Amino acid sequence: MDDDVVPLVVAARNLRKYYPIRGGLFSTHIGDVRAVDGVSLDVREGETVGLVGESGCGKTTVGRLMLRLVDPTSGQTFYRPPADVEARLDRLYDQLRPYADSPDAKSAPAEAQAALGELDEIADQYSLYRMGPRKMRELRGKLQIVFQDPFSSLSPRMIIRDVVAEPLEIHGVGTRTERYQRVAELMKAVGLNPDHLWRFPHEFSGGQRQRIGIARALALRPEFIVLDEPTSALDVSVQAQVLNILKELQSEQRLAYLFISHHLSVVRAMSHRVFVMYLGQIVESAPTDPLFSHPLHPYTQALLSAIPIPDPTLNRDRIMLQGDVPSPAAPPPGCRFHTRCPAVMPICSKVEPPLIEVQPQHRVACHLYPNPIGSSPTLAAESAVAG
Amino acid sequence: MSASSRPVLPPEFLGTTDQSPEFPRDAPATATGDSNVVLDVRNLRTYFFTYDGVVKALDGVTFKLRRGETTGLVGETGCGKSVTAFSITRLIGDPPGRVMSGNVYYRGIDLLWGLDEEAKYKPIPKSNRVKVKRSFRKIKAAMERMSAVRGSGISTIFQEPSSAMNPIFQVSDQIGEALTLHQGLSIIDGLLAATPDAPEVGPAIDALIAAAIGGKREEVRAAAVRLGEAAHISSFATEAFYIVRGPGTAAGETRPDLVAALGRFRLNPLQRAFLRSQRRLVELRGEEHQLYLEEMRAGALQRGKHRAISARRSRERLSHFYYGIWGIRSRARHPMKQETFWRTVRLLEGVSIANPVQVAKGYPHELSGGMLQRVMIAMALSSEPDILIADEPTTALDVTIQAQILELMRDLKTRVGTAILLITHDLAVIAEVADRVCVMYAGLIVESAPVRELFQRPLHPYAQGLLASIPRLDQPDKELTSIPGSVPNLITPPTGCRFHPRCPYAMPVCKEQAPPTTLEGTDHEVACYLYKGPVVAE
Amino acid sequence: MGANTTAPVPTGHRPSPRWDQYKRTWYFLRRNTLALVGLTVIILLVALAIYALTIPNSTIPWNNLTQYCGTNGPFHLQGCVNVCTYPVGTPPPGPNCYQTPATAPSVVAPTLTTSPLSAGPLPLGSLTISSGGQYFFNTYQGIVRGSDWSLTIAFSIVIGGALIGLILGAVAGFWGGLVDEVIMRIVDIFLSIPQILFVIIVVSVVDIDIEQNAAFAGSDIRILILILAFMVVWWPFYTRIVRGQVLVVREQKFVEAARASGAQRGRIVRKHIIPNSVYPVFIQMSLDVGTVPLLIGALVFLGFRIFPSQYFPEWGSVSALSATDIQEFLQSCVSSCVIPWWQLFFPGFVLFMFAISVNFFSDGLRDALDPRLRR
Amino acid sequence: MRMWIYIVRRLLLLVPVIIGVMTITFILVNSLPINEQLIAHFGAPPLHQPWVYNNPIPCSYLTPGANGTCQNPIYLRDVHTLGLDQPVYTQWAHYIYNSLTFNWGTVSNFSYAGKFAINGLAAGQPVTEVLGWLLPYTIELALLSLVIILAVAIPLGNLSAVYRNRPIDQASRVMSFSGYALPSFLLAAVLLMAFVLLLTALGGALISGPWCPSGEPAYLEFYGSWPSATNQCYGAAGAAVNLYYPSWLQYGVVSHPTGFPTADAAIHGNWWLSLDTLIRMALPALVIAFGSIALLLRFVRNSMLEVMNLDFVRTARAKGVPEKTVINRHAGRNSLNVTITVLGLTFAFFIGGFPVIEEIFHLNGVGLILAFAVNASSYPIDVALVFGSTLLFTYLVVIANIIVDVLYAYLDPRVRLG
Repeated sequence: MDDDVVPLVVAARNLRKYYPIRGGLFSTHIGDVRAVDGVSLDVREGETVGLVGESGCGKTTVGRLMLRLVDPTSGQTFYRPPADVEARLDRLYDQLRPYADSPDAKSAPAEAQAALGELDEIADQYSLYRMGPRKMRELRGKLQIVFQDPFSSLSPRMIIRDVVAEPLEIHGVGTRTERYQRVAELMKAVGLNPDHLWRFPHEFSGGQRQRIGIARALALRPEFIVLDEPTSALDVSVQAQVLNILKELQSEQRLAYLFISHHLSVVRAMSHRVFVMYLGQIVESAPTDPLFSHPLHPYTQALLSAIPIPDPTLNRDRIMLQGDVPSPAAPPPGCRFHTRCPAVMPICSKVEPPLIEVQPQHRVACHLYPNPIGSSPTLAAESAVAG
Repeated sequence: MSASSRPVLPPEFLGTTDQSPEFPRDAPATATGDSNVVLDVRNLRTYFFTYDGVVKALDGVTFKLRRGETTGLVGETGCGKSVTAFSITRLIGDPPGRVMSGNVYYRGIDLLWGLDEEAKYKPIPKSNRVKVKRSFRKIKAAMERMSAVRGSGISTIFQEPSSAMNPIFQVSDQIGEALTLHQGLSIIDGLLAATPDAPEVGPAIDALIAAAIGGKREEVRAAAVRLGEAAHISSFATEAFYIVRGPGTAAGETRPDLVAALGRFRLNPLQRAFLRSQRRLVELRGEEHQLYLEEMRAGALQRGKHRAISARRSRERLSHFYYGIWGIRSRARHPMKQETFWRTVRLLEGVSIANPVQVAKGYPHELSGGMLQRVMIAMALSSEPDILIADEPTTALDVTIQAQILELMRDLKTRVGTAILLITHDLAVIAEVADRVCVMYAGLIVESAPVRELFQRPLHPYAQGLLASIPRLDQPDKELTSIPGSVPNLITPPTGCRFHPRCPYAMPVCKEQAPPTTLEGTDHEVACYLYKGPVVAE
Repeated sequence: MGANTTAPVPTGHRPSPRWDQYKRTWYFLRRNTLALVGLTVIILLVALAIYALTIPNSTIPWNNLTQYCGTNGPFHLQGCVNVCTYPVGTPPPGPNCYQTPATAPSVVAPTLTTSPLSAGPLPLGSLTISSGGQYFFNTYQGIVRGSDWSLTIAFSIVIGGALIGLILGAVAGFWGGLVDEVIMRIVDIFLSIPQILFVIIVVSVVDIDIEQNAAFAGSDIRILILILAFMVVWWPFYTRIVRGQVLVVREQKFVEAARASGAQRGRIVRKHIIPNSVYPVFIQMSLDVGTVPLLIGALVFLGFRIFPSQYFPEWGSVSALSATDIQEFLQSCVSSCVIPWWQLFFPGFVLFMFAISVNFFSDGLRDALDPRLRR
Repeated sequence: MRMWIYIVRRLLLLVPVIIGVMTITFILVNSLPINEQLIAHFGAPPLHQPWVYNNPIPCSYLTPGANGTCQNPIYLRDVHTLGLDQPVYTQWAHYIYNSLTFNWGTVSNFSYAGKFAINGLAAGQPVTEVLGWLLPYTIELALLSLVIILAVAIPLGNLSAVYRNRPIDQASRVMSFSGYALPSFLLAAVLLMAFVLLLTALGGALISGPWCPSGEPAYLEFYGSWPSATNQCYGAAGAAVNLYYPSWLQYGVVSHPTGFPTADAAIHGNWWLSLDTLIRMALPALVIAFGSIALLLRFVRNSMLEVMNLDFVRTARAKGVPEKTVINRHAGRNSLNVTITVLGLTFAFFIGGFPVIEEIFHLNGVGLILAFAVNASSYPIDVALVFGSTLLFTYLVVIANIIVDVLYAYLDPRVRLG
């Protein structure tokens, strides 16, 4: 497949981020909010990876982890590992899967030590979290982010020119005039009038602000941009403008996007591959079309059937999920979805299903699909959902 | 299981809201015209007077709500959807906002009667600001008049459920407040008429306990209802049901609890006296509301009657004074609180909440968004309103929760038959639940049509652009188009047709004057010069 | 269009966007009458202070402080002029001589004539200490000469306190964690001691120390110490305000964006945190400038004889002195009273005008800077 | 349950605060010359005047020191007893221990307070005891003015929020600003003057009461916390008639059994006297309240304005709740939390007003003796008293903050239930 030739930009492996809960009399550590719990995803050059899930499922945290805006509890994010290293990584993580719960080298059993050692040296070379401050600062230019809220993402006391020029200043790119020239280019690139440069953010509409945000992200010619719900605060009529700009830029500059959104139809329109998250874990990942045409995981199916479709003529029978998402502070045992799952089985509440590749490129973590590539899991899925 | 498996509203509430024959529920909005129309809004104008100038948020909005029909109001941010919703019952903050002119006909009454006397406007020279001189006394009076309609006839649910509930009161208190406001009479009468010691109560209890031991949920429910009928108070059915479903069911140790629960209907003299005086106050409020409605219909104040009522009320208050003393009040109120609590629980069941008792006892910050939105809906429907205004009810919720809420609303539409005004920016939601759509742009309704009609052949360029710009799950490789430019600022809106700066078909005439609303086909109104149908309104 | 096509640097520089913002603020301020009144009064008082600076010290001292020229007083006043009293009718022997009025209680009502004082008129009347005694001050001189010192002290205290508070608050809010804990605990400690009492203990300790070793002695050093004491009292308030602001700003997305493009902490604090959290500090400062003289007045009233120097009083102290002895007048008020209302009124009025106009101004400022009005 | 955890945690947070306050005072005290520290602790040494405390004396019976002269043995003994010859941290430990055990030194015999406060009975007494005599009066005064503050600030604030930018709002704004701007001593003096003149005009020259049958100057109606007993009444011939305080009113200051003047007078059936104490408190309480009202009013108004813009208020209106109920029940209860918090924050400012007020009205409270202690026109400052009363006031502030926190938790379920 062509994935082998297209090089990786960033690859996250077994990311975990726990936020401690303090409580009790002396505000001692009484538990963890498992925002992200063992997420692996990789983004290749020039492709858009969609990350969908309901609010509080940890998708935003994944994005911030992959830019090292927060440091993970465990796990690594590798920046541009070569193909051979990628292969080694896959092998190592397959070896280490049984010990996934003991991420640090000490507690792992002897047979895993070798693998862990090898992993460590790879990490020292490629992992974002092992990089020194200087190297990290240089990388910052390559890894950028566009935020959801266009109203708090621009400093109200800076004029647009300074906002967009700030990354350039930080990295000391060129002289002042060169910087402002670049700013003007960027403004053109995102389709804004250059004489907006002297205005303050509050003089712009949401869509314009979002484009300014994009311009700021582009300033340092990045390779990878995390788009954190870039359009969910915008109106549909403006949303399309922003999305199209993003697509254009990608085709021009071969950018890699991580497109985080809860809006599945936008994700479908934007991305090449999609990861579905539930309570801090990836439950299904596949190229866009297979995922949307026949989703495997019951949650994905429910999610898709829950999306309202702007067409009054068709009426579908939907899978109605009962109740709310459980709190990530106390995730249910076994499969985290079993409390709401329409196709729940006794095993679900005990064993946590692994994420296995049941079709080429199509991974799913569900007990309905115990068997890897070869057999026909979709039928099993249909029957299970129906019954 | 799906939301439709439970009764939506408890039977004993149907048609029990306190109201009088002069203004019957099935009265048409306007004396003349379609008797099916419950709300008739005619060129409503709402302006906001800010430092930067006069924001003409609504500039002549006209639409109708029909009985048992869901009308969707769709548009972009700042097009005035929510302002419309709030202007109908005058929930606009005043200052800075003001409903300037227009008529809202409801049960043959013009709700906005007397707007003109409320304020005088004086433009400030060489600035686009206007000096507003309000007569606060008149505005206060108008607000009081509105309280005759709010909640009881037209109730509203809001966008952000977690902030729309009062954080420091329990859910039961907040719904109970609405109940006492709109069903005070039936509650009090029910309490006074309860017969806890009737001979048939004993056997009913035995039957219930028998059913409770190993019985199915439905059987227990039926037995509880019978018990409630035996005691002549239906809310007791709910209480009894939850008592026997509680711990100790298997051994049937719940008899003492049931008997104790029955105890709350044995009113002591203090409580009876309290209830009676409470009843008198409620009656007075009812009369006052009737008077308000009467005024709004006749279009004339009746000061004499008001004086009479307020005099009686002050007398009542005087006699009611002792119940305000702390210890006494809590004691005297107890049965009433219990009653409202269990009615609340019943209502929460109605919106398919799995554990209504805990929810009723809980505080808003302990409940999830979806749960709170259900509570809000229950509260809004507690008074059996004719009209439910839902302002972006699902925007703050997740997709799966949104699906649940929409399901619930579809249900309510079929069962309760209230007219719903659904306000949203999401055309997909409209397509799911609405029967009619009104498309708003920059404070005006540019197109209104039955939902299928609109989605199949949108007429107004804006509606077309809007539909074209939605990414479709079912049409992945659809080219995403967008409407150029952005929403105009409403302080100095574009001349003529407000859409012309963004319109692909803009003609010279569009800049001169605003297009009239024309009728295309049977039921499809549009305001655009591209269409030459018969003119409905200027 | 592409990012690599070169666009010309747009011409037509606007003067400065910030200037527009100031104009906007001024526009909102202008709408507020009270704020304008406050502003004018402040300007007038500042003008008065500047005028006072031009008065040479060698002219009539504002008061006659012989009574404080003891050895066991709290503040040893340097260079006391020796009072000279002389019988009625005779010409004054020197410029510093007042005539002793014959009748007690010796109070002099506002008068523009030189009589009964040959040493210049008393337009605002006399300020009499110890109603029986013969020492009285020229209120007019006191107020005029008070102005510059009052303003200097007030502003230096507030600015100093605000600077400390700004820095510590920004550090506590942005770094968080242990630093935050420590700083805020210290702030709690300071805030739980009532302001004025804290100043009292500091000043009295300092006072005793000064008394012990003469190296400190000297009016200016005393004032310096007073100012320092007030600063020490004041910073916690600002720290708390700034920290609260910073905690809000820190969570804003634009800060994270700056971090995402590799800005270091120093830059973020400098460029983003501070500019977005100073306005409340300005408002608080403008409020506090008005309160400082009141507190100094309270100190003087409680018996600390704090005079910057023999020549320069300070508004707070003048009005406090005027209030100290009102009781004695009242005690003697059995049948016919001579109540020196003027000695309460004029200094008090100046003090009051200063404080209240500062308040009006800061209130107007708050409204003008309120984003809810801006949008 | 959570609420208890919350309260206990607050109480634990108290410990560092109190220790810190003591450390600050320790630093200040330590910077004093040793003499003053000794005097502060022992009032004054027997047989010695303070200024000769550490004079070297000729070595007739003593072993000479380094410079050939001998230190005064009492001085050395006292230095040793206080541990002033030990390293700083030991001194710190001593100091903290003493402060915590209310061993706050002794009132100096030479200070103004020692000579004149409480008819000169305070001299040589332990500071704690003296403060103990005076505390109840201050507490009663504080409670009275707190009542006034709450009774005025909350309704007025709500009103000015409801009628925003209308006359009542403007009036309350001006009032609050003048509260900021009027120094309490000036306000007190002016009010005192006005009332005395008024009373003199009404009641003629002399006002007679059951305590002082033949009348006394109007001023004395406002002077002191009790009617002045001795030689202030003018007999028929104008000669001073000496009346003395009853047995339960020691030194005319300390009343028994409770120490709260009004309560005690009532207990001993002296109704007019208990009323009189209240009347004497009214004016000072008003003056103290005025400043705090000014502070509180704006906060109440602003928080009320914010609350009234929140969604749930709109919900209540949409429910059809009458406007009055919306304001009092829905908005009022929510803004009350803010009010309480602000009250806690401004309590220190509130307490700080007491010395001035108690001095000007000559009320026998802690503030008065503090004012006496620093009244230093011709007397040494009484260090022990100053620090003691400051500590006491600080304790009051801290306790008040605790109470506020508990109230807050009680009012707001989000805090109570976490």
